[in-house]
Parts: sequence; C-alpha cells; structure tokens
Amino acid sequence: MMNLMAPPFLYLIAALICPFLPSRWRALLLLGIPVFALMVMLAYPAGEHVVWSVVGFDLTFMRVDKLSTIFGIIFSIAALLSGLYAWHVRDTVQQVATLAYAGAAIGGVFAGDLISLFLWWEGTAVASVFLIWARRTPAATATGMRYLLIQVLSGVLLLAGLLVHYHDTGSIAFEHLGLVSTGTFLIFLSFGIKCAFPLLHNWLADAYPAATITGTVVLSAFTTKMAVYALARGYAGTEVLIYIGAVMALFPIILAVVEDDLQRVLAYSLNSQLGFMVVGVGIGSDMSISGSAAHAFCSVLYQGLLFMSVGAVVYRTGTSRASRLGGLYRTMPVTMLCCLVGAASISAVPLFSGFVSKSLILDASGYNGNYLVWLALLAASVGTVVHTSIKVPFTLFFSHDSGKRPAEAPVHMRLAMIIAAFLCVIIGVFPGLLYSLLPFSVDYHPYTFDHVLVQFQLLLFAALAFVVLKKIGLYPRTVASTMLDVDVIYRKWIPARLPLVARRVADLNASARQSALGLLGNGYGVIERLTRPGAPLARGWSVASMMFVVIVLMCAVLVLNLL
Amino acid sequence: MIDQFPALQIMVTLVAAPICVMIRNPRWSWVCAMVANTFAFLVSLVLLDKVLDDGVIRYAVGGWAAPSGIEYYIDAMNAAVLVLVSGISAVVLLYAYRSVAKSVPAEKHYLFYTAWMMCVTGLLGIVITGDAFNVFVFLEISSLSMYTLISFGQDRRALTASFRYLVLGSVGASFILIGIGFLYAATGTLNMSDLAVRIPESESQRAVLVAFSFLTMGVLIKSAVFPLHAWLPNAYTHAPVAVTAFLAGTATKVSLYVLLRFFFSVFGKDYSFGQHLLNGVLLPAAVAGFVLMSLVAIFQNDLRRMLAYSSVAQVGYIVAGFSLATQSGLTAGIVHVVNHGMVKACLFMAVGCILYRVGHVHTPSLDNLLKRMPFTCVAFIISGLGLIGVPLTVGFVSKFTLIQASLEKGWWAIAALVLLSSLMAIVYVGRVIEIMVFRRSRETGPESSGMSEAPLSMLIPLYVLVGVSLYFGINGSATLEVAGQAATYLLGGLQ
Amino acid sequence: MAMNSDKQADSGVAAGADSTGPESMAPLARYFRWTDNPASIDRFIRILSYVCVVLFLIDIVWPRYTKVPGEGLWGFYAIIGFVFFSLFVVASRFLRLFTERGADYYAPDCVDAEEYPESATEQLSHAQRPNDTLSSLGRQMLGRDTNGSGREGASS
Amino acid sequence: MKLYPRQRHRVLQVVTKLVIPFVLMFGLYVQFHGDYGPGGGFQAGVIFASAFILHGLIFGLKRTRDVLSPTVLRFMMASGVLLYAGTGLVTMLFGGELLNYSVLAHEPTHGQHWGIFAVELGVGITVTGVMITLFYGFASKR
Repeated sequence: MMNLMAPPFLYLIAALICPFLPSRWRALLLLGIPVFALMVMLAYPAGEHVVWSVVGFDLTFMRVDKLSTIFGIIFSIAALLSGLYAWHVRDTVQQVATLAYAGAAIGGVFAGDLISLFLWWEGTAVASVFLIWARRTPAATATGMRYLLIQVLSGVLLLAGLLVHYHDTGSIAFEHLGLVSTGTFLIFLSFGIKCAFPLLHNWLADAYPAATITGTVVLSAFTTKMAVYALARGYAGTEVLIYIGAVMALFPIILAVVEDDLQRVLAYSLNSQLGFMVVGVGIGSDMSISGSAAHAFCSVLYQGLLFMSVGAVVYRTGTSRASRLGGLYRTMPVTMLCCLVGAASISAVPLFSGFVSKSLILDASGYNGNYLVWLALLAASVGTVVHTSIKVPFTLFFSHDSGKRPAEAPVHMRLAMIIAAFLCVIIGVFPGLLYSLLPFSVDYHPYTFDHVLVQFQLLLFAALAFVVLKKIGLYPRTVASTMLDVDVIYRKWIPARLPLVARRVADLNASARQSALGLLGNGYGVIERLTRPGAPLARGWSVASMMFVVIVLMCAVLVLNLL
Repeated sequence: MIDQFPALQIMVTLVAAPICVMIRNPRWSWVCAMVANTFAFLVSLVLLDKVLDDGVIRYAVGGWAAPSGIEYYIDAMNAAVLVLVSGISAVVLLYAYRSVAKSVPAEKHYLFYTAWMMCVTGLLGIVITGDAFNVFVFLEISSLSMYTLISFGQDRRALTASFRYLVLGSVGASFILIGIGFLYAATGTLNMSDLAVRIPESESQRAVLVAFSFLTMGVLIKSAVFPLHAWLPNAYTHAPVAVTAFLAGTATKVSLYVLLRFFFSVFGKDYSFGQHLLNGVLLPAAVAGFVLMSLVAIFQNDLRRMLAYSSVAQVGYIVAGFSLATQSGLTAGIVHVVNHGMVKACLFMAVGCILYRVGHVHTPSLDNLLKRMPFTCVAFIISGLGLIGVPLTVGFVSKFTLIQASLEKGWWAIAALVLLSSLMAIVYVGRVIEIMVFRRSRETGPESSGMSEAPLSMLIPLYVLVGVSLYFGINGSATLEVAGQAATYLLGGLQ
Repeated sequence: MAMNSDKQADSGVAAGADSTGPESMAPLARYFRWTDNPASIDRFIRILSYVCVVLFLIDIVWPRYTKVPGEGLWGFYAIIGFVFFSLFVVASRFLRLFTERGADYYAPDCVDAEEYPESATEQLSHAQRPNDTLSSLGRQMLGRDTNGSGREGASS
Repeated sequence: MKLYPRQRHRVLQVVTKLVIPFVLMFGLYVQFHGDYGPGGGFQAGVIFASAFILHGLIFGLKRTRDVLSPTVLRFMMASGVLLYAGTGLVTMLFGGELLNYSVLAHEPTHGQHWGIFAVELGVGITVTGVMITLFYGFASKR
C-alpha cells in the first residue's frame, strides 16, 4: 500500500479520482497533489524504492538520487504553477491529462529500469496529447494525431532498443548506456525524438501552439526535460551529443527570428535551450552535467513563464500572432513585466536565473577545449536575445500599437507568473540555492567581475545591434505567414506526391496480386485435383495398388537398411 | 489379488466374449460386455496407479519364468495405453448401445458385442504382453475381430472396406510374423527384454536387420502411416460409427505402441535411429502424411471421411514425434497418442449422434445444425478445437510439445510444417463449424426447425469423454508427466 | 525612423477605436509610457550607446581571465554580440526568401489557419474592466467575481 | 463334384457312413492322448470336424445342419473358449498365476494333467465348431 504513495502513483491516483470531483475540488487537486507529492518525494532517502517484480523483471519505480531529485523537484514546481495558472479551467479532460502527464514525467525521471521508463515514456505521450485535443478544433485534432504518432514512435523505438539491449546484456537497468550497440542506438534515437534533436524536432513547434493555453504551459515543462534527464542518465559523455547540441542550439534561432506565431517562437527557443543542455550532457564532466540539470531547472521556470505570459495574451486576445499584436503594455503591465523577467532570464542577464545556469555549460564547454562548440553556444546565447528576449516582449507589448486593449490577465494567471518570475530572480540572486540541488557539487561563482562584464558586453551590444538594425530597416517586420520547417516534408511534399506514388503502388499491387492469385489458383487447382473426393490421394485405393505401395516401400526399407 | 490384475486385464473381456455368444439377447449381451469392459477399465486404472508408484510390473503366465515362458510386462508406457484403450472402449461401448441398435440388425447384436470384446481383448493383450510372438497372436485376435466389426457397417461398401483392410492387415500381420521369426532365428528368444539383450550380441546381424525391416513395415501398415494408410479412410467411413469411434481412439494407437515398443525397447534407440536409415523413410513419410492428409481432409464432403484423413494426419504427427528420438519428442508422440485418441473418439461419437438423427453426414447439408442439435454440435466444436490445437485443449498440449521438441532438436522445418498443417486443420474443422453454426438453413420447413437432440445415452458418454479431454487440456501436466516417464523408460531400455 | 513611422501609421487606426489617454491605462503601465515617445526612445538609445562604449573601454583597461584562445581580444564579447546578432537577422531574412509561405499554407490541418476557439479564451477589453483592487482580486480568485460575464463557463 | 448332390452316390454314402465313426473315434484319441503322444486339441478338433464336413459333402448341407445346427456350433465355440479361459480363471482362483495348472490338484503333476486336459478340450471343441462353421459358411454361398 505504501508503494502507491510514490509520487508518480499519487498523480495517477489523483488523475483517476479527478473526474468524480466537483469542479472547484478538481482545481484544488491540481494544486494540492504537486505539493503533497513533492513532500513525499523529498521524504524518500536516496536509493532504490518501490521495486515491483513483474514476470521476472524487477521494476524499480523510485530510484532516488540527486540527478533524479532535481528533475523531480522542478517537475513538481512546474505542475504546481501550471495548476495555478489553469485555475480557471473547468475542462475535466485537461485536468486529468495534466495530472497524468505530470505523474508520468515524474515517474520517468524516477524510473530505475528501462521497462518502467518505457511505461512512463508512453504515458507522457498518451497523456499529453489530450492537452492538444482539448482545444477541440479539427486542426488541433490533426496536429495532436501527428504529435501522438511521433511520440509513440519514440516509445516504440525505446521498446525495440530495450529489447535488443536486454538481449545483448541481459540487463534492464537504466544506468549509463553509452552509444555502443544497436540497442543503445535505438534507445538514443528514442530519447533524441523526445529531446527534439535537429530534424527530429518538428513535433515541438508543431504541437505547442496547437495545445490549449494552459496545455502549452504544461507541455513546455515535461516531455523535453524528461528526455534531457534520460540523456544525462544514459548517455553522459557521448561526444556526438556535443555537436548535436551545438547545432540544436543554433539552428532554431534562424527559424524563430522570422516566425510570426509567438508560441512557435517560444517553442523554437525552447528547442535552442535544449541544445545547451544536450551539449552539457555530451561533455559529460561533473560541471557540465550539473550545468545541464541546472539549466533544465531554470529553463522550466523561465520558459514556463514566457509561455504563461504569451498564453495570458492569447487568453485575452485569442491570438499569438506577432503581426496582430503590439502595444499591449498599456493594459497588461503585470504580464509585460513577468515576460520581461522571463526574457531576461532566458538571455542570461545577471541576477536572473539563466545567468547562473547557462554559464555553467558555457564554461564547461570552454574548459573542454572545443572552441567551435563554445563559439556556437556563445552565438546561440546571442541568438536567444534576438528571437526571444527582444522579439517576444517587444512585439507583444511595445512595437506598433495594435489598438487592442485587452484586460489584464486573470488573477490566478498573474499569481502563477509572479511566482515563476520571483523564482527566476531568487535563483539568479542566490545561485547557491540551486547549486545545492545539483547532482554534483560544483564550486562555481557566477558573479565575478569578469563574468558579469562580458555578459553585459554581449547582451548590450546585441541590444545595440537590434537598435541599429531596426533603424536601418533591416530587422524583419512581422508578417502573417507560415515558415517552412522540415515537417513540410511529411505535411506537404509527401502528401502532394502521394497520389502518384499511390497509383504506382496500386498498379504494382494489382499486377502482383493478379500474378500471385494466378499462381495460387493454379496451386489450388493442382491440390484440389490431387485431393478432392475421388482424386488419387483421396480415393480408396485398390488392394493391388496398396500392395504395390507396400512392396515399393518394403524394397526401399530393405535396400536402405541392407546397404 | 492385486498380483493377478495383469492377467485379469485381458481375461475379463476374453471370458465376456463367449458369454455374450451364449446369452444371444441384444440387451443382456450388451450389459455383459459393458460390465466386463468397465471392470477392465478399473483394472487398468489400478495397474497404472501401481506402475507409477512402484515401477515395472512383471507377470509370468502359467508360472513359467520369463525367457522361456510368456511374460506380461507393464511399465508407465503400456499402463497408460491400457487405460486409454479400456477407457475409450468402455465409453464408446456405453454409447454404442443406441447407435448400434439403429444400424445393426437386432439378431446380430450379440455377435457385434462378442467381436467387440474380442477386439478389446486383443488390443489389451498386445499392449500388456512382453512376448514378441504373443504380440502377434493378440494382434491377430484384435485384427480379425476388427474386420468383423467393420463389416457390420450399414451398406455393402463396408464389406469391401473390411475386405481391403483384411488383405492389407493380413499382409502387415504376416510381415510382423516374418520379422518375429527372423528375430527368433537370430537370437533364439521371443521375450522382449531378452531380445533387447541378445540382439546386439547376435551373430547374424543381417537377419536382425531383415527382421527389423519387416517389423517396421508390418507395424507401419497396421498403424496407417501415410503411404500405407489406404485401408483406413474407407474402413472408418463405412464401419458402424461406434466402431469407428472405438477404432480411431484405440486401434491405430495400439499399433503405434507396438512401433514404439519394438523401436525403442527391443531394438533400442541407437539401433533404430542411429546406424540405420529409418529416418530416411519414417520421418519423410510422417511429414508427408500430416501435410498431405490434412490437405485431403479439407476437400472431403463426408464428415467421417474427413475425420478419417485427419486421423492419418495425426498419426503423422505422432510418428514424427517418435522419429525425433529424443526425450521431448517421444513425450510429444506419446501424449499425442493419448490426446488424439480421446479427441478423435469424441469427434466420431459426435458424428454418430448426427448420423443417428440426421441420417447422413454430408457436410454441406449440415447447415444450421447447431439449432437442432446444440449439445452434439457443442461437443463437436470443443473436440474440433482440440483437433486444431487451440490452447487449453489437449491438442494444444501435444502439438506444442511436438513443436518444442523439434525446435529443441533444431529441425525448424518440422515445426513450421506442423504449424502449417495445424492451419489446415483450422480450415477443415472451421469449415464444418462454419456450416453448423453460421450458415442459414436453406429450407425452413418444419423438419429443420424443431430440435432433435441425440438420446441421452449417447450424449452422456460423449460429454464424459469431452470433459476428460478438456480436463487434460487444461491440466496438461498430468498426461505430460506420465508420457515423460514412459519416454524415459523407453529411452533407457527395459529394466 | 522606422519605429516612428510604424507608430504613427498604427496610432491613426487605433485612435478611432480606443483612446490612448492615461486613464485607459493600467496604473502600473503608466511608468512605461515613455516607450511611446520618440524622443524618449532616442534618449534611451543614446544611453544604451554610452553604456556600450563604457563597457568596451573597460575591456581595454581590465585584464580578463581567459580560458579559450581569442577570448582575451579587446571587445571580443562586444563584437561577438553585435556581429552574431546581425548575422542571425541577415541569415533569417535570407532564409525567409525560401521558406515563407502564406499563413494558411498547411490549412486545414494547422491551427494557424483557424481562429482560436472562442470558448477557451476570455476576450475582455480593458475598457470593460475597472482597475483591480486587492479585494476584487481575492473575489476573482475564489470565483465569486461579479464583474466578468460568463466567466464560470469559460471552458467547461 | 457337386456340393449338393441330388443324384445319389450309393457307394460313397455307404462308405462314408462306415468311416465317420472311426474318424470321430480317432479325433477323440488324438484329443485325449495329446498329452502323451503326438496330438492335441487343435488337430483333434480338425479331425473331429472333418467327419462332419465329409457328412455334409456326401449327404448335403441340409442334413448335416439337422445333425449339428449352427446354434449348437456357436454354443460349442463359445463354450470351448469359455472352458479354456475358465481353466485360467480357476487356476487364478486357486492362487496361482494364469494357467498355472500346478495348483489344480494336491500334486503339481496331477494338477498339470488336469489343466492340460481341460484346456485342450476347450481348444478341441472350439476348433471343431469353427471348422464346421467355416464349412457351413462357404458351402451355403451360391
């Protein structure tokens, strides 16, 4: 019974009883469960708990160490904040999905073996898709289907990899795997999909804008961070991750700069931030792993904050299109300020959370001696300024006046945003609080004069560049448009060429079927001619022919035996 | 008293036979046969229990010690077959009363039961004896009475079928006799245990080889292994259906027992499957048997004929299991002997019920039979599933063991073919079930609408056997354990 | 200049629909009114430029601790910040030539092509809502708000 | 030679009538002397049956049937087998194995004598019955 008190199961039980509660209680449940589960989680001593033996496998559901705990804590905080943010939501589907999704994600980071990891892995996929479908429009349904397909594909890859891995090693333990065999490669690919590696990232920018307002906030917190955790657990120090991460940090920037949909911009920036974490995992030193964990921690907060502020705008205006928004600071100042805090955090302004975590990864990559990667990350930091820190608040709240005068966000949204912003600042000012949670103890002081100086140089000159480019008219204006991403391949190109291919396939199929059927028919004819009643095989043989068979067989036996 | 049970096993039915003749009254001769058979069944159960507890039982007939005298020898293997034979015989005999009353003239009933008793005696005798020549004697007893039983069939085709069986059966029996003769010439003994010891030491190995070949051929004919099966379909189709149920459950099974006994106990595994090319004949025949005969069964329109061909196919499985010559292969074969015996007897009994009420068993005309004869059809379907080898039925236990055994030996192709043939079984059984259950009756006359279930005295034995087979399907380890023990005995030679 | 013209063009549209006077703003927002004033913005830019120059100069006199070759160059980070920012903007403008499509390119199975569902949003105008007081915030939080119409059934 | 002679072969009929008692007698001799000299139940049964077969050949099936009806024959066959099996059962009843004659009397030798005697008699009766039945069977086919 006590095993059911493990945090992931608490969430699941809550999700089960949620539909039967009155609406206000449901919203309270969304607040209460994360707090309660967090306390339970922190009460667990380090080590492996809740081990269930299922068909000969020991499934470990609570593997508590510092790496999993920090992710558990931030997931709980994210669940709490999104619960608060979603206070107004009366949609049972969303509430259940939120609880189940958070529970699955927390289960994922505490899973001590690959099988239970796989269960939670699919759990997040299935639970989260309802946050998209809850929008209840045809397009959201279609998008959700695409999202679910990709997520389930990731799960299937994980399952395949786990089977191969089990076959190879006989172990299902989820420890450091390394990129050493087919099995671990499949698992790596599965993690890569959830972590939105370059070219596997489409689902991110596709799905986040499609979810409901609160759903987007929830989505932004869990899936990708769980994947980062999984990579840190299984593939720390895998060199290829450094390059993947560098590319990942850089390329969404270009896409984000010209993107019109601000939620999609945030999705790209989330992807770019993931790149930092992946680089940290790839470097694999104590400092870089800690940096990744810290960055994931901060990223959940500030990314959630940004999604919340954009969500609040959507909630009041019904759009997240930069081209239709602007000048909202007049009526949504609190949202604006929170958005600015989030922007400052993501671009690592000193005294904000991004500064204390991103520096860890940057310095770790610098010490690692990989100059190009370091430079790429530096560039990505600048890029973050381009597409998120300046673009989002500027186009939303300043820029040209769209004439919209929406009311300020509802109180609970404001409260959630203020708490998130407060946490961002607290972490930025007192980095020791965060550092004490890290998986490895780091002796790192972000607030040296050198460091603050170079950071200000970087950021302010970037701001200067923005001003200059804006003045000379080079900075791209926001236009209502769709930017192609690689998902165009499977959303447009393949479907466009599909009829032709389909006809070819159909022709081929028809001819193949015809010949196969002909062959089958002939074979059937032969068989029937041999075996239908009265045919040679099915006839009552005459005594003579029976005797003939006996004699032939007798001869065969005698000859074979006497030879 | 219990020491005398091996002798009682055959004496009871042997005595019952002439008493039946003297009684001459259909009912009382049936009662006499029934009592004797039940007693034989109880005796066999006691023997099985005793063998499993205490090991091998030996009984010297006439008090003459083994090598010179005739000896009854019972180990787990033949104890199991004894139970199978006497059990199925008892159940089918119970069932036969009504079935035979309809198809055989009343004045011949007492002869029918006499022949039945003789046949049971012969079959039990073959199984229980430890003397090679005695095997032949009992084989003749059972065969002759079997020909008689088959000739009781309703139409004249039964006579030709019986005659063909007689010719081929006699050839088989003569081959066996020749084989035994050669063995005697080569070793100077007829006792099986003694033969097993003396064959390797014999100076005329060539004679042993010839004996081996003749014995193999003879037994293969009697057990209807594929190219030598031609007597079986007609005999099964035209015999009274109770006889068919009895024969399908016991006769070929006993011949297969003889095959096992000679291959493994007398000649030894290494002799039969090692230096000689028996595999070159036996395994291909078995495999061709279960594939081709399943195929043939698909196309049969007469239910009895279909089941007869399926029987040949099942014999193929059993022989394939034997020719693996491993512990698990033998276990599979022996288990399938028992399981198929039960299932086929059930199926033929169900067919008999249909025949009793409908008057024919032309498959396509049995549409919507479920409405009219629900109990019979359900029994048929359950047993049919067992024939296919659906999990939780006996067929599954033995086919699964067989596949496992062939994989264990590394013969993937055999396993694949067994599966293929099971697919065919799905086709031919499924076809019948489809017609019985789903096909709408074309004519909606009063004749087809009313329910006309077979009499209880036929249904009860049918359901007893179905229940037993279901039990062994669910509790597969019970039969597997006995079979495993028997296989161990056989591979280890005679103790 | 560009910003200025933007603003003027748009305020013409907005002026008719809504007043831009201070009374229509949230109290907190009044601290940010300078962002609408071109002169203030110019001053802001000027201050930014001065700060940048100062930061650049500090770099010359302060020997920084370096861990990566090239990091110690004068104004390395400043140059990086400026150059990369420009590079990204130029690169994305270039990319835009190839990847820009109409807003309903993926229609109908893309949320961009459809309006945000009415039921999930609460499109209140600031003009309809008085400024918040603490007590009204509390009431709102507990769902006893009487101002908003149809709030309870927002999306249930 | 016809099996159903309408015309009379006087010589044959007379000779047959003379021979038949001797044949029967010899059959009985072979039967009961079997345990001392050459002979036994099987041979005796055949010889005994041959007398009736001869009768049937010469005088026609109908008259032989009057002498020895199929019912009696069937009874003979059954009783012969029963005698054989009964002996076995009796030995078992006396505590020996099946057909262990030694237990039939106080002295094993006597017991074996009686045992063999009974068993052989059973065989003889059965074989006689079977032989004649076979003859009836074939002879009655047209």
